Amino acid sequence: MNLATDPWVWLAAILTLAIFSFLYRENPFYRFAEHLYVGLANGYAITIYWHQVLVPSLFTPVARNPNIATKVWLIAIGIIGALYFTRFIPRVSWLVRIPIAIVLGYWSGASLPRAVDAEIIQQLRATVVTRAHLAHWDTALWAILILIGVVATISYFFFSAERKGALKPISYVGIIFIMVGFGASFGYTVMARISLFIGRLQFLLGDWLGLIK
Amino acid sequence: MQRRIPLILVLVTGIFGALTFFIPHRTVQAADESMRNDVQRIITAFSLVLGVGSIVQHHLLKIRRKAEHWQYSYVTIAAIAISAIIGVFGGLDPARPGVLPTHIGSFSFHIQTLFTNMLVPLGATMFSLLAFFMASAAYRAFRARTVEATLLLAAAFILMLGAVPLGRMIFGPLPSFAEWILAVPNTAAKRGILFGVQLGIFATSLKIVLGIERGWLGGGGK
Amino acid sequence: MRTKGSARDFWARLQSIDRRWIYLVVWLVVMVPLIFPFRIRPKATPPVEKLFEFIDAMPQEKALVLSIDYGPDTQAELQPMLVALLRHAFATHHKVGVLAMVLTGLGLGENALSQVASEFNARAATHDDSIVNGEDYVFWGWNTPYITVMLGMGENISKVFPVDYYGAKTESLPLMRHLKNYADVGILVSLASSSFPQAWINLAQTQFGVKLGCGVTAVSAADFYPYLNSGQFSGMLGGMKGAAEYEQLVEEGMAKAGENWRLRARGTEAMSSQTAAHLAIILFIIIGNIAFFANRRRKL
Amino acid sequence: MTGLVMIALLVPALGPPTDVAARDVPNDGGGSVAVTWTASPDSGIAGYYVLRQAAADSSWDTLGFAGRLATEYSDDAATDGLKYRYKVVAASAAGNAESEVTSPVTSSPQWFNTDTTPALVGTAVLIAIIIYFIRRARQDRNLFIRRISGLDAVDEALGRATEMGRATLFVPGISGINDVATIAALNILGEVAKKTAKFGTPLIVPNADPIVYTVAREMVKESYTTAGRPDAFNQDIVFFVTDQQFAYAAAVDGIMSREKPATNFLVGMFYAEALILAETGASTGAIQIAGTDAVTQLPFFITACDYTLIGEELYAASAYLSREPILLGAIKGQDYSKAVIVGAIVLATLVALLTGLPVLRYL
Repeated sequence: MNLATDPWVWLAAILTLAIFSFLYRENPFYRFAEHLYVGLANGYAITIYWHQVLVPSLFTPVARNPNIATKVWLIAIGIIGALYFTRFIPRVSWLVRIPIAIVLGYWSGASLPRAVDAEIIQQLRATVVTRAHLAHWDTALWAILILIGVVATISYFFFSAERKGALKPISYVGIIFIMVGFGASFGYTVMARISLFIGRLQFLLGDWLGLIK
Repeated sequence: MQRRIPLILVLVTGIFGALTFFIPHRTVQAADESMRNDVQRIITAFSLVLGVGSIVQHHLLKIRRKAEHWQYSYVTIAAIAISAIIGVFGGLDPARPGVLPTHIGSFSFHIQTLFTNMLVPLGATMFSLLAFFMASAAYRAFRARTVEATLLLAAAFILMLGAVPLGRMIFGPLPSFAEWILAVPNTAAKRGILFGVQLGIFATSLKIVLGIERGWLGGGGK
Repeated sequence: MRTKGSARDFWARLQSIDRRWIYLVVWLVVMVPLIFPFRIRPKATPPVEKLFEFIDAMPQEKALVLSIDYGPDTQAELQPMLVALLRHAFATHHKVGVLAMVLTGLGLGENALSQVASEFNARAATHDDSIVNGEDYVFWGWNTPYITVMLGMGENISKVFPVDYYGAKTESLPLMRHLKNYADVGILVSLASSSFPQAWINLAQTQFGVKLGCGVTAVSAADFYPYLNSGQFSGMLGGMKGAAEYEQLVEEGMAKAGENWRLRARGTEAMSSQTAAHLAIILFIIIGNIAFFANRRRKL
Repeated sequence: MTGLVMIALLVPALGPPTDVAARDVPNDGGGSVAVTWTASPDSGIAGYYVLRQAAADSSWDTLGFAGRLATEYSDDAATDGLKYRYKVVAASAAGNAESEVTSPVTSSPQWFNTDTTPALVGTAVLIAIIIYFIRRARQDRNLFIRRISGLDAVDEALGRATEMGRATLFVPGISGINDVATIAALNILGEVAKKTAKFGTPLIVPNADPIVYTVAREMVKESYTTAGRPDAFNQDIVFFVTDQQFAYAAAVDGIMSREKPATNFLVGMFYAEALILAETGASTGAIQIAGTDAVTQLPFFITACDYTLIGEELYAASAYLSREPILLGAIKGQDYSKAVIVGAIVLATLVALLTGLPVLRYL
């Protein structure tokens, strides 16, 4: 046994145990760690936004950049950002919608062609069966199976008609694919999650207690 | 006006965001870059002030009302204040110290030290709780109640068994079968779901840009 | 009658068992093998074997370059790979260059290098056997942007990393005389938690033809199989399992050379925990279903 | 004799790269020239130096170094409109070999990226379909959309919370307002808040994004006003916690186990914290309704929650709950877009298999 002497290792170990204690039940140690965690996370976020956004992208260029147009542009953005504070002033609180509109509008618009290009067209191309797939029986069979699975899964999400007639068996095939896929994803992820716990135990037993080297 | 100005803004910025995808010209791309790097980042940074204001207010209210466990609210407020002061005034990069000293002798309390020794272990431990939660979720939910549930269970079972040496011992081709499930039925299902999701994203984005979807204005579609 | 009733109770209670018993079992089956390691000897899968054999058969003058493209959050899976690869290179007397693409990976590289170097030096009798910084290995450190690093290393590594991690002038290190650029690299292995291996293919391999291998987390392994099948990767380690298999091969290789050191193999140990945990969860599912059907039959 | 061989080895006639050509990079913002060449026949070379000469200038600048397998180099430092000439030098330890000089070339920016033509067509088609159905919905108010299983559960779950006199917890995901799942979640929150206001059950809405927090707060306030209970709205209902994933999960876990809400809604965009929240909620005995388009997290919601809205069902649910005809029209438009996609896949497959045409090139 070879206990750690660094006070920070001790603190990290205590916090680790406090979180694990939640598995038994909610308790004062967990509650303390939880409140501390939330506070630190916010303090760290303030630090990051200050040093990595506000100072380099706003304050420094406004103070140092010789280009007047750039200065005015950045100050304007700063004012738009500051409109968030109007939420506390009831009469003009609607102004808070302006920065929200700029964020929301831009990203919504940007996602239109990108959803089509990067997702829909790419996935469509990947699903089409071509003669290249027919070279081997297995690639051919699996490509056809994927095509059937994709079509069936899509039809499971068809809302315009009741699941009757032809739609019923097709969407049932869809849910079968979905369930097998979900089960596989679940099983596949187990290993990685256990690795995370092993990592924490290696910290507790190794770095802190020195039980394992 | 309270609605029209925001709606005009989503339309204009939305059209701009969509068009930049098709136009490679330097002028347009430079404007797009400024939109992403300056406008969006700075606006987001300001929004954090709202968030921090909200959580501080939330806990002050608890303290004032002496709500249950109100004492812990002091922990959060103090942690925000202390770490923000250390971070903002002590600097983010240990090589470029700020105005506030961040160590006493060899004992460091730099924001990166707090990050590495408190935030990282707290986060890693929360994350690792999943090992336990996966076990208990599997125990409760993986019951062969219906055909669908049985398939879910069987697929998970095969994947888990395929990942450990025992799986190969029980049945040689098991790991390859597990890979096949991931590569074929799993891919088909995910792709099928994603088509719908992407169309939903497309339709919703379009409705936002055109001002049809107005929930974000706060309250109803008036 | 009574016994039958209690049996029923047993299944009913088992079906709705307090989840904390499950947590306790998971905790124990993971922890016990870490403290009292029992070794499951995993049989190496082809991707792992290929990487091992490639490095084993590499000409003596060619170096192994390891790129640390991960941070502390995925070190449980990837750090054992780094250690095993270093041991393999040192045991087969290959020179090693280490760099980091992820800034937080620097400390991990330093840990692994000093650990493995001291393992070898503790047993070294002569200068030739010992592992010396600057002669047997070099730790170049970190630089950015990655495109510049990956391309620049094809021209002159010392130019990309003017000083090494320890602050020494890279060019002045004896090892660097024989390690000028990719032409002197036998294989470069990218240990990554993100898509860095693809970047290595796109930049270093397509332009300079350098041989590549990769070590990735279990979750992302499926994304890299296509590159393995196409031969762009000469081998691949996936997750804790891949690390364990590699450790096993290294140990066997060293034993063949008469060196039975029984070094700590974190991947193999973790694999025991991993296996035990998987089996526990599988058993839970089986027990849960038995209880479910036993209960249902009672109701019918 | 050996001396002569030595000299011959030392001064080999290194083959230079041939067919060196330079052209403006198409579909770009300008400032780039692509230089291509055929590799030197000598395998012993280390790589190629690419050199450039501006028309007005007589000196050659070395632009950069490309690996021995490279046959192209992109000069990204060209000034649009200026004429440049290029040459490529094969370099080896033994010496260098220069290629011929290219004819002059200028770089220029383009206004349309022709590579994005399929995306442009696809975007236009989808916009047309969706707008058509939205317009139809304005006229015909009885567009049929089937009931979505899991939605009945909303009323049932809220009723249970009222009966038990316990709170309802609504987690709107951990992503930002630009995520469509978040928008859908906020719409559902609006409807849920109307009901909790009506029934008088406490509502808790912790947020992981400051902008989502602002919007959520306005939506809930509005819902309470609509339900005729503006007095019941207070500062404590909607609050921000933190934007850090696991700190947020720790806080919500704490809320779940201390307040013991009867009903949990986990709706929106989720990452690895999904199962942390869902399992903790299950352990407190709450009824849980989940909905997300995060495909990677769906398996965990399906196993740990009572009802799960899968992917698109989340968007459909938000339209269905609001009963807004325009929103229903958009769902209809999405349905027909799906039909178009299925049709395109089947058609392309048939054409590819029957005719052997390289269909993928046109998609």
